[in-house]
Amino acid sequence: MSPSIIAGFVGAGLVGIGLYALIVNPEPLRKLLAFNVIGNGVFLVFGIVSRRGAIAGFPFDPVPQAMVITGIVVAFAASALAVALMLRLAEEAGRVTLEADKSTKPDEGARSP
Amino acid sequence: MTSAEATAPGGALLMLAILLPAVGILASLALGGRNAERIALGSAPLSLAISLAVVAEVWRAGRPIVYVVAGFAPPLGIALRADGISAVMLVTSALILPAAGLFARAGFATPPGAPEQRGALAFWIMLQAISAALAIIFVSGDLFNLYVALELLTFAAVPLVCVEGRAETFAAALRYLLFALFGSIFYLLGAALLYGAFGTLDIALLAERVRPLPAVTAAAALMTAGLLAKTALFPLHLWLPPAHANAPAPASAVLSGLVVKGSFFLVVRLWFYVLPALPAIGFDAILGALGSAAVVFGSALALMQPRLKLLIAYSTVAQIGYLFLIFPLGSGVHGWTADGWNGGLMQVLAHAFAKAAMFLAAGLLYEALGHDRIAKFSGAARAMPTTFLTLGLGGLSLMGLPPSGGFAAKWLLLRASVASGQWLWALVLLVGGLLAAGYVYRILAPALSSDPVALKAPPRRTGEAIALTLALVAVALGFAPDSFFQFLDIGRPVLATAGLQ
Amino acid sequence: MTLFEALDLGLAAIVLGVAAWTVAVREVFSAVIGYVAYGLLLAIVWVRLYAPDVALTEAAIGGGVTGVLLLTASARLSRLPAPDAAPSAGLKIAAAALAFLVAGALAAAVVYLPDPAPSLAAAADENLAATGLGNAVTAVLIAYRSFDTMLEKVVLVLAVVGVWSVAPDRVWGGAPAALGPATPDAALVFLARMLAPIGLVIGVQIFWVGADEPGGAFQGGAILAAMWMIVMMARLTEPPRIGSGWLRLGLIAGPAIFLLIGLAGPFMAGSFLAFPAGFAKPLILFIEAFMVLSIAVTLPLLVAGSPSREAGE
Amino acid sequence: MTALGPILLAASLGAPTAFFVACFFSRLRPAALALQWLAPIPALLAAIAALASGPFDLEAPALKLILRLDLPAALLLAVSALLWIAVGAGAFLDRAERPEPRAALCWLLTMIGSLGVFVADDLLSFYLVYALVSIPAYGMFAFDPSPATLRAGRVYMAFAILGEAFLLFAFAMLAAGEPHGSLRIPDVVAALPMSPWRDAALALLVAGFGAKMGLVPLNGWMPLSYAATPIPAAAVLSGAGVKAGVIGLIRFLPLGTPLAGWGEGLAAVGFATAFYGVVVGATQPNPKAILAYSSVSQMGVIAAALGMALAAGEARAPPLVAFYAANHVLVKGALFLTVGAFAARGTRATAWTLLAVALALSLAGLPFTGGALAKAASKPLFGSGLAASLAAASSAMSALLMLRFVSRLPHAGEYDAAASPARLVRAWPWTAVGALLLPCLLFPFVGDLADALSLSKLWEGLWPVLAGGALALGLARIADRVPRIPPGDTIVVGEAAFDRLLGLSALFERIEAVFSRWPAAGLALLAIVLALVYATPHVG
Repeated sequence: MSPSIIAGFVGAGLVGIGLYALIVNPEPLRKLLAFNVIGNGVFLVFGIVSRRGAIAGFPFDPVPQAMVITGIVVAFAASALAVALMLRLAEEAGRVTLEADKSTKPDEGARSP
Repeated sequence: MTSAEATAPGGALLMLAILLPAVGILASLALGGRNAERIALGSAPLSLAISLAVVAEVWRAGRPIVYVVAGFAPPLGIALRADGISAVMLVTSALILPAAGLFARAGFATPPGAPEQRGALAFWIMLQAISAALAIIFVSGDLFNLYVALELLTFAAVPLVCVEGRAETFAAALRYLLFALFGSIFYLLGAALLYGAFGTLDIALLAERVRPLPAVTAAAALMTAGLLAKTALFPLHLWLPPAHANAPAPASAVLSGLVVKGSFFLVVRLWFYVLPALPAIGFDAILGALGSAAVVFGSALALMQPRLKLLIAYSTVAQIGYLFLIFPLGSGVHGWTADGWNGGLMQVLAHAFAKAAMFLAAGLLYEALGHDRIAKFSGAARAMPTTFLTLGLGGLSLMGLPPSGGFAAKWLLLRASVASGQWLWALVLLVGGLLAAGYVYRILAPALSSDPVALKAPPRRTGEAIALTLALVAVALGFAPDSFFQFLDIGRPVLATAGLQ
Repeated sequence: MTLFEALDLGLAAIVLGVAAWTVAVREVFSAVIGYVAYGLLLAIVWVRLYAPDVALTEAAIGGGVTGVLLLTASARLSRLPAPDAAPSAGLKIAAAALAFLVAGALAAAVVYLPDPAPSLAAAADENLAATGLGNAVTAVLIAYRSFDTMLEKVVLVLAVVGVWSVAPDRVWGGAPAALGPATPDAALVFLARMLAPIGLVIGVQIFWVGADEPGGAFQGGAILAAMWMIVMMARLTEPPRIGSGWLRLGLIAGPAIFLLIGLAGPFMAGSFLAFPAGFAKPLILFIEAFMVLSIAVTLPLLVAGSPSREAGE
Repeated sequence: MTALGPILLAASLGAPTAFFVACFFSRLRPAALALQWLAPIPALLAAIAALASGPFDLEAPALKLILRLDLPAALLLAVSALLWIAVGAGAFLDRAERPEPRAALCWLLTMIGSLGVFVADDLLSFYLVYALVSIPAYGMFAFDPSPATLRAGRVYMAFAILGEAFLLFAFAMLAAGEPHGSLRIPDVVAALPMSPWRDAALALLVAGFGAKMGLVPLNGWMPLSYAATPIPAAAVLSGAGVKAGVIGLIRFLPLGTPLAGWGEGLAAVGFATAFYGVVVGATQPNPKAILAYSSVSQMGVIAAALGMALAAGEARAPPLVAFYAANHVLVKGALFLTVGAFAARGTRATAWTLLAVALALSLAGLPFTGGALAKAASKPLFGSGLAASLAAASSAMSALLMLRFVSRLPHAGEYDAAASPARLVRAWPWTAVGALLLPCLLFPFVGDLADALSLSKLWEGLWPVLAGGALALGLARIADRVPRIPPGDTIVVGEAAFDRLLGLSALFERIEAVFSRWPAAGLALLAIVLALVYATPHVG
């Protein structure tokens, strides 16, 4: 088995593990973690694609690798934004949950521009 | 189209449409304070001029105009392409965004001499970011570039939801962000597979190279599902009602009118432009069925909402459903395909303007009455006739009554479904219209009664004028001439498909 | 089975195992620790895939900066009550089944990718000379697909504004909370004093060699960012006020210079973001220098989060 | 005339539209409202021109508008325009009694639609003006917050929207069935008998226009709405507005081609409606409700006539039916004004009562009234068999119902919304006389006046009236034992069904409760991925 096939299974496995966690873990921070695990799996798929694109004198295709680097940065930015929202929600509401309750509806007393 | 494709005259306009708001974002942050608002509103006329120039160029050329970025043509580099639908969507966004911006001046203005304000800076920067992201989505020819644009759109949209800083807005924003990330990671995974199979992510090159492979199947499914999550197609709509109903009115107008159309636009790009070579009967049926479920379910829930903004938000869930009828009714090469295609796109435009107008009107009502409980609207129409006229005209389009863009869309879709013998979609269109009439009636009927009403504040004249103008555009779309639909057809890859069959 | 294959298989098993543990472990804090370890393991996988640039990025971001971000978050959130009941067993089984099927479809799609694999390696190599660079990944990032990179930098700026924008109104213009405890560990302080100057040098070096060797603006910037974060965690310095004009200039410098030079492109080289022949490499290094600066400023700010202290404090 | 006609045609829609637009400018608004009764004058002139010089049409491709005025349409347009002018002048000239601005705007929109349906000649224009005559009419009566009015408004709107939906579906089929892509009504109707969607389209057309005409079982909204509508609005809606359904059937039924089954079916529905309207109407105490049921009944007669024509492939039917309907425009409009006049005066002056009786019996075909001419015009369509007997019987029943109406007139003032502007009350005798005599001017366009006035024809017209009179005497004796059927009759069933439909809301709320939770939405997303993988073809 070549490293790229192995990495393919690792990528698919990480996506599977992450999807499972993203669905069943109720805590938003754990969901974020799961999102990052899926992201890593996806990046590995790019990595395999890059490795498969090797030609004589060039052990990898640089384009997918560049995409991964961009992807990692974007994923980090997403994580930072999500963490900021969670911390602020915790501060305001005393708990962090994704399940809607009746309070997630506009009503009198709310400010409007 | 080949890899030797070169920049067309006027192609630089596409780049400008993207760079103008991008420069605006950076300048707004660096200069801070009132400047963000000045830059956002000051650049709006330029943005509109650029998009109109794109329309003129595409019309003149009669085919898509291309711009090769950085001098490296695809597959190595990135090309921008604007066809009929890109140009029209650019103009739509260049009209609705400044309208929301002008409307928002009441809530997000920084007084002269005052220190920089959080909500204001965030709002004006995010508004420009949405402009940039949508411009890329409408013209980019590269699927990975589009991924970055999708994320840009999400990162701009999410802070708008919670810019008012209430606990429930943070919850809504977090829900929105996490589900949108769920969707975009699927999109990215699909892009990886497509690159692995064909060595490019350029839309035109992929269209030439695509052939049925396991990777293509998986990529198509993953990318579509991811985009559906971002478009909030039933049953993936959990994030939309809280986010759109909790955002401030001008933000809701942009989110409901434009932002969900961004990801829908990419589903259209994917299936009509990247993968037209795939026979997609079952796929069309699935999207049509989900869209139909969305129409019925969203409308029914809109009928039950006690508050106006939630009603309008669920109406968006329903109206998104209509958009997906473009897949069973607008694909393939048949006598009715053009009707289905035109109808679907007309629905995109009509809903964009009608829904933006309605959310702005809802904001005006909220300001004047201090609440948005429909049951307590009695008599309000006499105190705020313009606002209710706006709601009525927007509602006209949602119901699909003439004269309105909504009617034109419904008529075309209905004709396509009758001519193609796909009765189910016709039934959905009619039932959806009846349910929409029901929820529009619910808003207007009590308000029109002669009960006395006390306003907390007089309605803002400029705000009313902006909302009404948007509603009038939705109505005017009903008079779109045939040449408008010919323009939409520029660059539509139907001939390529015809050659294959 | 060769030794390498055995090692690869072992590495794969460990990565998957750590990922599964991260997902399954009860405490959030442990999960985050697991995630950091897993990020470092992934870096090794990337090395095995002949992707040293990605490995560097993954180690710096996946293991490093994201780790700090999640650790701080978990510490602050752990005091809260558990939000929702765990889902039912039926739901877990359904989720596991669907996730397994999706992963299976993905694996099949990857295994059955067409042979010979398409590649842009040759095209990237051919055009390398025109850019004056030796590292093809850097060439993709800064020349062939520079548009992506520029957008990505705008995304970072936007994320910073987004993170700031969730702050309460009254602290607008103020600084984020301190990154470390009031009395930081003496060892950490020592480490920060020792490491920071060395890291500074390494970061600049990685950026500089990135033109030809593995590395580049992002990796270099990320190392500088890590140094600043360590210094802040040791309370040798505090997070800056977000209202500061210098800070904002630093944030936008990279994308702004990139944009400005890009805008000059049509006049000098016939296209936005294109470089005139012969001047490509100096221009690229010029842009990258500012990008290093912006990345070094942006990443710590994203980790530090929203302002929480009023401007006067 | 050839040049003038199209200009008048354009002005017949343009003038009311201009008045409507003027209402949005505060400086023009008072004048526009006070003078809006002048708006239908171009339509009236256009109709006269068409009657005098034959049909003409107008195409405005920029507006996607095709207009055409032929004989049947001209007959209906002339009398409708007259009604709008007469009632509008009475209602709007006095500042004090003028409807409030919102209602006045709705009045103008309805007027545009009401006049427009007679001239629109392509599917989309027709649909637009049809929507205008149906939907804004809501605003002519339903702004009053009383529960009865609100209910009437709800029911009216439900029927209007349902009718629109039926028609939209039918129009889509008509358009799809036309091989050359034309949207002109004559083209699509000519292609209808060959269309694969013929039966579905015809069913939807009859249902859509039938809802407007109050054909059984879609009749319930009419009595409810008219009982709640102020007199001037009721006069124009029942007189002119309802004819949108009639012109719809005239235009859209493929009358030249015999369609077995369809003609007989429509005739059966028509006769059933004709008798049903009388029977239920006779139990009503409110004179306005009686008039509403009389409209139901009369529209039934029209449907029956069209049904017979359809069965026989009778292409001459449109002008004859249009004349019958035109008479109804004038008489029914005048009868509603009668209610207002009697409610205001409460008078027993014999001359007034006699005039009211003559007007009422015109609907039953009383000799020397327009009604007699209407019967004469429709007679050839019913032939001489069962249908002719049924038509005669329906005349007798109409006489019964109208006498019942006259007997309830003195109580008109006891019911809500029976007041009429003073000007309309003062002018009532003239409008009544006009309604009785005007049809004589129009009859020469569809038949021979001398023949219609022959002795045998007079007797044919008289005996049903006498028979109806006798029945009315009989009914008067048992009047207190007649069961009271609530106005709107079948609507109660419809409302109950609607309430049951609302039970579905619980189901939708349950669905929402499921999918608004994260795990369900997440699973749905994965399921969609797998479904799409399954549905998209792979390796060929």
